[in-house]
Amino acid sequence: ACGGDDSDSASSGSSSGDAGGLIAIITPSPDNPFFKAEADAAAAKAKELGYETSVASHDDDPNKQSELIDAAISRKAKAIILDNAGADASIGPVTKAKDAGIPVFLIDREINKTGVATAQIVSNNAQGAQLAAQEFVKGMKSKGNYVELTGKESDTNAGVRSKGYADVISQYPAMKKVASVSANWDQQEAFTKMETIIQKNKDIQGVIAGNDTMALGAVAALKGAGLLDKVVVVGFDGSPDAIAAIKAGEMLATALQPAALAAEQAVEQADATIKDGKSGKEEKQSIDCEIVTKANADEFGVFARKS
Amino acid sequence: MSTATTTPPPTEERRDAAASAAARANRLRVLNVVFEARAFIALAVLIIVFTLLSDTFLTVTNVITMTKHVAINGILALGMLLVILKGGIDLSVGSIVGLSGVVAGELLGGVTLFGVVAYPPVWVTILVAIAVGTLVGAVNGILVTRFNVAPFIATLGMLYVARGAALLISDGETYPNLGGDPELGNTGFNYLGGGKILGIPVSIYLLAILAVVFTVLIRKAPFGRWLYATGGNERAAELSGVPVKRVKARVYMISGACAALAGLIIASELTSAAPQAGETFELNAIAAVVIGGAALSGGRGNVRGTLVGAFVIGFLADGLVNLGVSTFWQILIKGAVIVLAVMLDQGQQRFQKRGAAAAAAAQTSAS
Amino acid sequence: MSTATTTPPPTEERRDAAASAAARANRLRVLNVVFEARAFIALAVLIIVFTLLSDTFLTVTNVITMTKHVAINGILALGMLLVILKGGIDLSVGSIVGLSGVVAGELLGGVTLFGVVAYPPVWVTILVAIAVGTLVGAVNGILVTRFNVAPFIATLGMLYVARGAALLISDGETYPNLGGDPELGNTGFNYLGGGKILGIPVSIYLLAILAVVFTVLIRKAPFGRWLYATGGNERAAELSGVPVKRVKARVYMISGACAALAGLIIASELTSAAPQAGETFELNAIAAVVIGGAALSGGRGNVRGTLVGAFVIGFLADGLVNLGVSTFWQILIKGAVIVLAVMLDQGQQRFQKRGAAAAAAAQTSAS
Amino acid sequence: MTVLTGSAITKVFGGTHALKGVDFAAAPGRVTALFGENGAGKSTLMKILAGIETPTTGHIAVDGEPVVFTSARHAADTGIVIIHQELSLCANLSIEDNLFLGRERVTAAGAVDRKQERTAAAAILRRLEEEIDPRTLVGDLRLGQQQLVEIARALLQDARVLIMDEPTSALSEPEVEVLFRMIRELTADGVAVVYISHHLDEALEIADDVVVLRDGSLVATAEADDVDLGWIVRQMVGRDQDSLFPDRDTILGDELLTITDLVVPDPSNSDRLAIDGVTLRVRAGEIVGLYGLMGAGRTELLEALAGRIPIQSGEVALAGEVLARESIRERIARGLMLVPEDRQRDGLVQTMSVGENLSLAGLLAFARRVFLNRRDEETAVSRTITDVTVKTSSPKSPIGSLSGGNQQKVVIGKALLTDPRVLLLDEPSRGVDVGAKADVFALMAEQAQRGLAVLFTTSEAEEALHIPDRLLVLSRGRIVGEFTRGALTREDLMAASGGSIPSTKTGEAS
Ligand SMILES: Nc1ncnc2c1ncn2[C@@H]1O[C@H](COP(=O)(O)OP(=O)(O)OP(=O)(O)O)[C@@H](O)[C@H]1O
Ligand SMILES: Nc1ncnc2c1ncn2[C@@H]1O[C@H](COP(=O)(O)OP(=O)(O)OP(=O)(O)O)[C@@H](O)[C@H]1O
Ligand SMILES: O[C@@H]1[C@H](O)[C@H](O)CO[C@H]1O
Ligand SMILES: [Mg+2]
Ligand SMILES: [Mg+2]
Repeated sequence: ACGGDDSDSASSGSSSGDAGGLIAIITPSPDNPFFKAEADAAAAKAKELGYETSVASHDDDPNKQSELIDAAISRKAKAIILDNAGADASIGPVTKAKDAGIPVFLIDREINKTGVATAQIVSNNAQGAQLAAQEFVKGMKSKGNYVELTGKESDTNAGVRSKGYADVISQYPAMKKVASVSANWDQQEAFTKMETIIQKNKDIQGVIAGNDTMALGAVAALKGAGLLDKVVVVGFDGSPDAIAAIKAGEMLATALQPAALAAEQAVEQADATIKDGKSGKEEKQSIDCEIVTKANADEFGVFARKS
Repeated sequence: MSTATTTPPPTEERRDAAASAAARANRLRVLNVVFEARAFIALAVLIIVFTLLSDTFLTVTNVITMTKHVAINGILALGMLLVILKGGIDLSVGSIVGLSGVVAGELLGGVTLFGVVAYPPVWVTILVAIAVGTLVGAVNGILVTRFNVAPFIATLGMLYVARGAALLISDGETYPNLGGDPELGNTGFNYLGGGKILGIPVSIYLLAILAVVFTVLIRKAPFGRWLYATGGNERAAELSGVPVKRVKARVYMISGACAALAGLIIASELTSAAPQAGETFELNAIAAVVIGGAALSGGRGNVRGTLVGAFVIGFLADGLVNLGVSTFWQILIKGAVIVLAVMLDQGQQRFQKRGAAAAAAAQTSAS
Repeated sequence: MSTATTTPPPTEERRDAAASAAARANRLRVLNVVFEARAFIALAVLIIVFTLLSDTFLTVTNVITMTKHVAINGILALGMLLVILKGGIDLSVGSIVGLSGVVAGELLGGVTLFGVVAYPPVWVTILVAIAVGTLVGAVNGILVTRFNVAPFIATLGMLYVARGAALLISDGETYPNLGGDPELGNTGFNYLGGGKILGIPVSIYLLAILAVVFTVLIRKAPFGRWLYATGGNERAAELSGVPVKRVKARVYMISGACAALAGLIIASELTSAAPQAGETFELNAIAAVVIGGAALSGGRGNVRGTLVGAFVIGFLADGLVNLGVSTFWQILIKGAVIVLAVMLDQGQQRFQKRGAAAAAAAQTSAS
Repeated sequence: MTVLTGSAITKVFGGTHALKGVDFAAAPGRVTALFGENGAGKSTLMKILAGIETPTTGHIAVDGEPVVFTSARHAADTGIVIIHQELSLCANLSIEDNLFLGRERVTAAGAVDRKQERTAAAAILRRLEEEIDPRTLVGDLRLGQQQLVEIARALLQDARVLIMDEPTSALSEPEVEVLFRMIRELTADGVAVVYISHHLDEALEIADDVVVLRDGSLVATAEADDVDLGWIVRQMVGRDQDSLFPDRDTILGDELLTITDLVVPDPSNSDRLAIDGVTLRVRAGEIVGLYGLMGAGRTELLEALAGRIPIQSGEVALAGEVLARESIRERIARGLMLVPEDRQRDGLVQTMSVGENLSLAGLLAFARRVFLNRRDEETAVSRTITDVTVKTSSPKSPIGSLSGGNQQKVVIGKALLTDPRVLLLDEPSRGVDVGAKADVFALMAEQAQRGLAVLFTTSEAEEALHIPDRLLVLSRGRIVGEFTRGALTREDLMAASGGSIPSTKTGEAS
């Protein structure tokens, strides 16, 4: 039923508004609910707009990501929605898709190059980090020792957030960072490392983590050491698990990224690009984060404010 | 022309040789003890170095924390030890760790039976998760004993199958909040990884109990002797009436059960279960067993060595974190330690052999 | 009381037996060919199924793309084949993939010599990266031949050492923009992974060339016979004057070089090099070799089989992606395929043995 | 005149003095037979002369010129070639691959010249009267054929000195004949041959010169014509040999082992029957021997009885109870145990101690509920060590520290520890020296005296003639002859087993 479709993909949509075709959605592994929410939201939106979808994860392996993009090209996908596997390592594959005539819409993570992806829709990580850090400082009463758990080095978000935290906290000389380690966004790694750090330094009043899975790993470690009631923990993402922890008083706050929104916007822009040849938006777009605390925790659902 | 010449072998010389050979054998035996203690020495050196470099290393609480970390790999390594003793290898343990957590997560979240959601009590959950690990081990065992698939391949296949199963059951998602709900009567799961008795985490007791049970099993029960015999020479064991296939099947099942237990401890510690948990854990377990002096060819190794091996790996990792050494150095150093430990062991082997030869010589020339 | 009863062995019966044994041997030989083609058949089935289920599978461009993906694992698998033929295993190849990319990234970014930054031309970069891979292989070889460390352990150690080195050199970061800069005279690196000749990617040519070279090496050169002999019976090979140690050392070096080449191709394709690249690649390479009919115990296997094995794994993965099958199922199916392929192979082995025995019997009774 | 000489050769392995100053010479055109018990140092001496081991002290000279061999390859290039005691072939390679392994014939391009190799391989196999396709995998050959390949490989090397260390252990008598003819051709061409065999009469037949080693020292040299078997045995053991074959009174009891129409397929080739309708009975107190040529099916018969390989039809009964699908384990429990032919491969666990090996099969007798009672085990082990006269410093010694004969006694002791009613022994005297042989036979007699039924196999005519109460001759899986002790001659035996009657002078050792 789709005779003329094939020739269209390369010549950026001169065709009728005939919807249909494939949108490939590629994210890191789904063990972090954040990625799962992204993928689900994108797939739902794409189906709503009449597209076929394929969802796959690259597990933060750039080579696998490259192969998945090849597969999308082979299947003549109309667009790719991608949460990428490395700011540098993803430039090549994204370029490859572009050269094959497939527009790529990046979500969540940026790449270190402009002009290859049609859109890069990311949370305003700097703004979110500022909100989270401010809440953190407040929770620590502007003084004391704290630990920072940072994310994967290959992910620009890790650096941006870390810098955002530092920008705020450095204004409070009574706050002292006693340790900073990367736990690669991973819960168990955060748990083990936090346990080891606690042994080295029990005099800790706060933990600020680059995302919620690491924050939850730290919570488990602190709980085990009986320190949780003396230590404030702040994360980033606004995952349902973190929100539950906030309600339970185990975490202080998290900066919620509207992941579902970003994914939906990416699909909408993809749809526009497929139909009209242009997305109608700037390449770099950012969506503001919202701070979640015990006070407003009930207002939030799965990576989005409840409607 | 008969030219049959006959020389009697010299006798005094023989006695001398006997004496010197005996002395030599003795000397070698002493050195051998030193060597045998090699893994302990490595551990001691590690502890001394870290203690000198960091005053928070050798504190009671830190040792307890590190031991808790060791417990997970230690439990895996004990299961792996049995498999290696019989001359096999089990690459699937890491995946079983993930799978068992997922099974626990699934059950704690409630099972729907005939449209009703039932919340099994925690002990049922634990038993089922361990049973699932044992089952994966049983499949390994069947592949190895019935279908003659090489252990490396059979368990490599199951590495993927079990991981795939974990991902499929969980749909790739992490199970949160495994603490349970008093109203549903399924609380208590976090005790396994978070509970303490006399200030010492439950998982350490579990490791200690398993170590004792395994020591008794392989030293006191016929099963242990059968295991060493199977690993040493399968054909000879079989002809001596050793139930070789049963022994083999059994060790994979035990290894699977140990891995499942480790998976439960991790899930309990985090009060959440991720299907990816345990990736590459098999390598750490194998390394512990091998550093502990076991031979991959089977028939040689023991519980004590394996435990020391697990401590070497665990203390090394935590000590380096404590010192703030980068993860990158940690990885490199770990590789170097594995290779060095085994090189030392090779030295010891050659040494022991020479010692045995010397002892034999002493005996021969004396008799 | 002598009760000597003597029956001469019947002679017509003997002739009959010879004839029937010959017939049987023939029949078995035919069936054997079918079996030998088993891996091909598996591949063919895969291709047919995917073609029926997806109309974008069997297109020229898709086959080229998939073959390009196969090339990386194929190159690793060829190196692994040699190691496995000699009865070893190389777990370090995945780490060498990462290390070689990092070395290339470092060199393409310029080397500071006496305060001056020099930009080596691309061919120097490639040679140095391959040399580094060969060097890691040489260390594996030395550990195995000189220090008698079991291959599994030696290469497990190097898995960590090489990965640690890659992370340390790169400080954990990814090298971007490996395309080079015309002004610095170091462009052209992206040709390896991105270039095409007659519409076919360069990496496919590299795989083909290596396959031919390796086939010639192991079938025509004395080295090949030495390799099979070493894997089949090391002692016998040694006593026959085969330079066993040299053969062993050589295969690890070749495997290291292959892994380095694969690492370069990946870095070139991505025009960036991540130190984590290649994690768990060793498992895929081993799986390809084993699916291709090689025995992990050494002495059995060939290039053709290994290539088919690599295609089975690669086409399976890409085909499932193409069908939109979830990654989770992919993982599970891959495990099942590995186990099934090897189970089939066991069947074939038993079969071949019977065939050969029948042939030998026919010959003996006929003579 | 000598071509190869070793002077004052000593060799120390760790603490073992394998050789203590041995002088040895090989003369062109002559066959020198080297005799000695297990562990006397024969193989070690030959390995040194062939460049495989380096001597601790001492010198080697070729044509009077001193040489220091750097490798086996170096010695072979000098014309010194050795056929190893243990087969050193690669089962996964073809005959031709094995024949030229390590000394490939290459084309100008450096590739292996297969055509040339195949022609040469076919020619040498023809000379050995073994016409097999050179492309056949060695793993598919019978043991005897493999040994011939090993010999062929040595012959291909244009040796000036050819050392044969137990070349005939797996050969049939006709094959030995062919080998001897080849040896004579070689000596006629001026090649020096060194020949080692535990088949003393066979070695004496081919020898020109005789050299005897004992305990690492050279104890005697002579010309073969001047000595007889008795002299050789005396030199080897250092005293007059007590009778190898003790007399004993046989008191027969109930029938313990009953085999009726047993048919066993060959496990390595299901088209062939290894055992084709065998009926035999063994009574308590009786020793029954099974004689036959290589491949007659003796091993398969015993392995089928032990439960290792499946039977096709027929019946096996133990003291009247029929055994059907019982496992090896259950058969051992019922009192039927096999002492296997190849003790390294099937008999011993090298990673375990003497004591652990001894108790392995009877382990469950020491189990109290779930645990082993160590004291009981130790007691039983020490008793067995005394009973079967194993020479060891302690039950804790590694099994590898024992000599071959003592290892064999451990395997027998292990079987006895299971308290069997029927004892099966497959070639219990293979590869053990005269002294240990006598011990093994004495043990068998003792057990029969105690009321066990003993069934054993042998390839040695002397043993077949003197040990059993009853001897059965097996050929191609069938019993082709049955003799009572004292009622048969060597000639009967050869005729019955289908082999040719050897032209040896039958030197009686007893
Ligand atoms: N590689 C070795 N390491 C240690 N000891 C050895 C080694 N090779 C031989 N021996 C010892 O040297 C002695 C002589 O052994 P050798 O193999 O030469 O005896 P042999 O006369 O050939 O015996 P057999 O008749 O059983 O073949 C034995 O005590 C043996 O255990
Ligand atoms: N005619 C034959 N054709 C092919 N294979 C044979 C033949 N005869 C024997 N064989 C093989 O040779 C091997 C040795 O045979 P078997 O073990 O039955 O001999 P045996 O009487 O026990 O002699 P020994 O114990 O001296 O080896 C067997 O595995 C058998 O398959
Ligand atoms: O922004 C996302 C999320 O924070 C996630 O938790 C880890 O990966 C980052 O890229
Ligand atoms: Mg010898
Ligand atoms: Mg036999």
